[in-house]
Amino acid sequence: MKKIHIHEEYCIGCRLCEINCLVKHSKSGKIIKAFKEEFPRPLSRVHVEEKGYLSFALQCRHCEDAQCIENCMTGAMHRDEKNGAVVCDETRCVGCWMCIMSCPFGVVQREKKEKRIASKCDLCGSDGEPACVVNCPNEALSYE
Amino acid sequence: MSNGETKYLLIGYSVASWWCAHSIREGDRSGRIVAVTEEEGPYSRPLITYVLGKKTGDVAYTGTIFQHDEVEIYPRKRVVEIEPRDRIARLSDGTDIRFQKALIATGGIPIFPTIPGRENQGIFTFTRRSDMESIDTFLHGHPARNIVILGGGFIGLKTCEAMMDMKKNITLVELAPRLLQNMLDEEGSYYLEKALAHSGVHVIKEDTIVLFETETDRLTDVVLKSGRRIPADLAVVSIGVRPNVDFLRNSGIEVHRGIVVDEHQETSCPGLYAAGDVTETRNLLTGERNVVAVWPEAVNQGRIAGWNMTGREVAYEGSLPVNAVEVGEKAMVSAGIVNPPADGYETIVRKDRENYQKLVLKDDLIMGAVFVGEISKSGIYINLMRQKLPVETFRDKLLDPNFGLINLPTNYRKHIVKGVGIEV
Amino acid sequence: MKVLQCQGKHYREVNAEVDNAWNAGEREIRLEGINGQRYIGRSLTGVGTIEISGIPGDDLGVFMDGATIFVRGNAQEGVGNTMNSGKIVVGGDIRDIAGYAMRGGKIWVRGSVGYRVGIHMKSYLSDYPVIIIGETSGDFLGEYMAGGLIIVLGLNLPAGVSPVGKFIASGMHGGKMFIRGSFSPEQAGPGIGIDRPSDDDYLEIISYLTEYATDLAMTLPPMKPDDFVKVYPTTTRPYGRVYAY
Amino acid sequence: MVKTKLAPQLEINLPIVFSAMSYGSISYNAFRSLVQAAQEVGTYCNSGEGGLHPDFYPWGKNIIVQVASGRFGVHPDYLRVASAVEIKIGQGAKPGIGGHLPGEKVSSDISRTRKIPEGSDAISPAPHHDIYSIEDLERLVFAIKEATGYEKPVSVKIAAVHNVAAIASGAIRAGADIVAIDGIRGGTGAAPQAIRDNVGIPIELALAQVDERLRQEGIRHRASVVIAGGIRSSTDVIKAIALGADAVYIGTAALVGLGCHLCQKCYTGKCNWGIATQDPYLTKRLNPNIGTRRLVNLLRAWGLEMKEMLGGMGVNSIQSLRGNKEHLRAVGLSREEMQILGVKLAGEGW
Repeated sequence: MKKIHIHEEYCIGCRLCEINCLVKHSKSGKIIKAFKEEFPRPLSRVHVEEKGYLSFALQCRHCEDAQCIENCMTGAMHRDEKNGAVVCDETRCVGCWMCIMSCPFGVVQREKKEKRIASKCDLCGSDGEPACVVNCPNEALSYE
Repeated sequence: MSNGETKYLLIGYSVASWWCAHSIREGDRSGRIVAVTEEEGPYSRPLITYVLGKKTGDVAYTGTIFQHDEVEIYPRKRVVEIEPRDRIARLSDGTDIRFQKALIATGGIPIFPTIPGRENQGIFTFTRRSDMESIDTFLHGHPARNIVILGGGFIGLKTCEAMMDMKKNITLVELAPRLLQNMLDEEGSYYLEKALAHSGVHVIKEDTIVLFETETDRLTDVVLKSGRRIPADLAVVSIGVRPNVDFLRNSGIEVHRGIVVDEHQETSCPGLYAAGDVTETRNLLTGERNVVAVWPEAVNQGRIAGWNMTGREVAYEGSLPVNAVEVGEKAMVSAGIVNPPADGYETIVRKDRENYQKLVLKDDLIMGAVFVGEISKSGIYINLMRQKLPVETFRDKLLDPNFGLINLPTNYRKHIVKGVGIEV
Repeated sequence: MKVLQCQGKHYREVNAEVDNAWNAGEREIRLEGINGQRYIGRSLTGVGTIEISGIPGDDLGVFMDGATIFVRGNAQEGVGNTMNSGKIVVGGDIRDIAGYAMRGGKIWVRGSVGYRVGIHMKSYLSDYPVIIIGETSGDFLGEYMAGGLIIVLGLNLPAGVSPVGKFIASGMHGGKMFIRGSFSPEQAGPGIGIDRPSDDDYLEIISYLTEYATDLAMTLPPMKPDDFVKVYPTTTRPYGRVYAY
Repeated sequence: MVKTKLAPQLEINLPIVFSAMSYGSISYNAFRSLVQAAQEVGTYCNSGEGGLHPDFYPWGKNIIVQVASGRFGVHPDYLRVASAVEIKIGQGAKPGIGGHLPGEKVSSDISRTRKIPEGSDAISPAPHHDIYSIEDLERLVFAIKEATGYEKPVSVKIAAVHNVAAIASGAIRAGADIVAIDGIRGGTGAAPQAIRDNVGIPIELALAQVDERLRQEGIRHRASVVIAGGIRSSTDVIKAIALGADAVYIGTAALVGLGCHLCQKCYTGKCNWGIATQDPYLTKRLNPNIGTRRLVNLLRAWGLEMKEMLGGMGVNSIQSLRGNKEHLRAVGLSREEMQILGVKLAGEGW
């Protein structure tokens, strides 16, 4: 199974990953529209953490024994058979936040769409490389 | 229905049993697993409030864990007696099941105090699908306008949340000076009460129901201890649950508040295991033995029991009370010791108009956490608590808005969870 | 003890023989009849001793890493060139550029040394090169010194004669130097500080001198802190204004 | 099969070698890009005079290490791990000026590599104070040969000045297996401008002189000649080889490949591109894997262009071009220049 690998030594904290993730998960898929016209604004599922010169982009690690899957009470949080990603089935999610509470990386967020759901990295579905990896200008993220 | 081939018997079939079966199947692909449940079949119990509130369509658990587990389910049956020495379980229909190993995961039963008038219509507890269905039917049959919920605990609040969108007058009655008394402190409760008030829920604290007033068997009012009278068409009593252990009375299995288990989730009778809300386990942080009735611990205990039943020795690290809830758009996460005794503990608080965050520290370890409002990072702190990582090096960064994995010691951050390739 | 006869042999031969013996595990080697062969003890790694009778040639102990060399008489130029660690004990005099770019280790000289001794000496954490000169030194002692320690004892000198030459410590930007006897500021290069040794300094001097006297089997005259002058750099960037724009 | 015992040699797939840029003057990531690219292309990377960070020891087969007047990082392992050792006498950009790494760039890693205290200047003065004659140079050359068991070629790098031919001859007689000559256009981040722009001579003239002199003395075969300083394109490589070089060193061109914009602010230690800096905020801007790809691209492109040009000349191997001045013709040069270069005017036949 492929994973997103973080190379913190090359992350320059430009946050292009955040922007591209947001656009990728917006309705329009257009950068200006995603930021200016979509309400509520779509959420980025990757976040750059910074401390001094150290920075890295953190998204769901798609753990092998994912606590969020075990602790999901509806079964919405499940492992995608195809790419091994831990993904949230938005139709089943009721927003109980068991996943947020159990994620040791703090990468699950609340999102309010038609109803409240847990929002997290889905490895951009199955369309090849995730947007954050493709758009990282310094290859600080890799998908392998 | 006596059958000598049953290798594993699961008494009660909810989350602890599911994960137990899942763990068993990791070590034993073929041994026959039988699950006895009082219900129609497996479903996710916490979902009942969401279904009632039409937040989701049904209570089914759609996780993938059942797919390969091959469990034979005996529905609508109850185990009435266990003979631990002979490894026989007697069912409510009179049949016996002979087993090799068994898991007792019968969960909790709601506490219903003897309040006069409680036998009348319109008064419910709310822990099972059948409760949900009865309330739903009741609501359809009667145009109930006024709802009273007794108990501002977890179930009470979730019931509240479920009924909020029904345009009813809801009153929440809580005996303690705060809501969620085990999970919140007074200040955190204040944020929650504000959100509830905003959603039109009336909260009455430090009071309780002493009388259900009825008219032709129908609830009309409740009378509180303080003497207040509140009109009510429907009352939900949710002041807590206690372990469902009555059927073990003559079995010889040691029961304290819950079933006493060792770190392998084994009871005092070898071969008999217990997991979930029915067990009494050692607290991860304090070492005290108590019943921690939360979903994640039921999962953990079920898994541990399953592994040990198939011979893979795995020790349970201890239970950590954790819970999350969202009421009136106010999310909340709590874990560990949130109302510490005075000595030796230190608290860090960070708050603004919408958010309240509190950490309880002792000897450089995080012992408790409360998050109201912004909760995304709560998992990081809870994991620190589980891993018992000293916070010395990043103490000043705790609760910083930008706090994240990056503040943690490099070695820890790079190998934060079990499993391959999760390094940061 | 392995004894190698070196009379009339080319240095390649001598060094190869030393290498073979060393690699065979021999850790005490005596070289007899040395007469100007170069590079003796070059890049010897590990602890052990080499005794030399005769006069070794240039670059004695070049790149050496750990061994100890005893020379009874004099040695020529470049003793301990770019030495990593180890010790070279010379009973007589040596000539120029001893201890060039030494990164660690010790050089004890009983007699005098030539020009540019101890230049480019470096130090890093526990690597700390030390040179002790019994009598006198030529000019440019400790030029460009970036670390380590040089002690000049000025033994057997008439009073009032300085044991060191001119341009001492020019371009020095690390380490320290102690000179026993008369020393005037004009003898030092620019940007150099001159002072009396502190109590800690003197303890350090004494500890090294004890080892020096033991290794050379000599008795040192009585000394006191005031006999010494401490020479030290006042900047870590002596040429900052020259090279930077 | 050659029966003669050959002096140790270096084998390169392309007559282009990365010239000496020390870890210290350039960043860890920049250096890593260079060694990785050298390995991938099958050429060498020169460590410069700042020692070799232990992380780079595994790439030793593709590294030439330098011994300069400061002797930074020189120890037995350093000499053993490399493929060749170069004694730096002079540098084209600043003949007569030593190397000087400002204290600002001496970070903890660099101080460990160079064995000097953190934050203090790393000074390599102009002369090796133990070398005042060809005989002294010979002593150092053989000290290195002794230390490396005569298995590795020893190179001597000198700056191109007017008497370079005599110096090169001396260096070869002192035992050098490679003579590297660095011309006036050599790049540098830290040299006084007056020196950088005025001292030294163009490398073509120096090379032609050296080649000529060595041939006359009959010692051209005893050493390879590598030139550096102002190699900016594949045509420069072709010209250099036709004028008698065995290979060229590229420094600035490689850095431009890595992203250098020639802003000439290397001495400030604040290189925007993460190349000539040790500031951790800046160094991480250069991902060595990307850097390696760019460098490999550069070398591969030059290689292909050179093959095209060789094809155009009708020469089937680069070796046949070496010193073959008949393939060159001059345009717009004075007679004296052509005479020194040994190149005929365009239009003149064989």
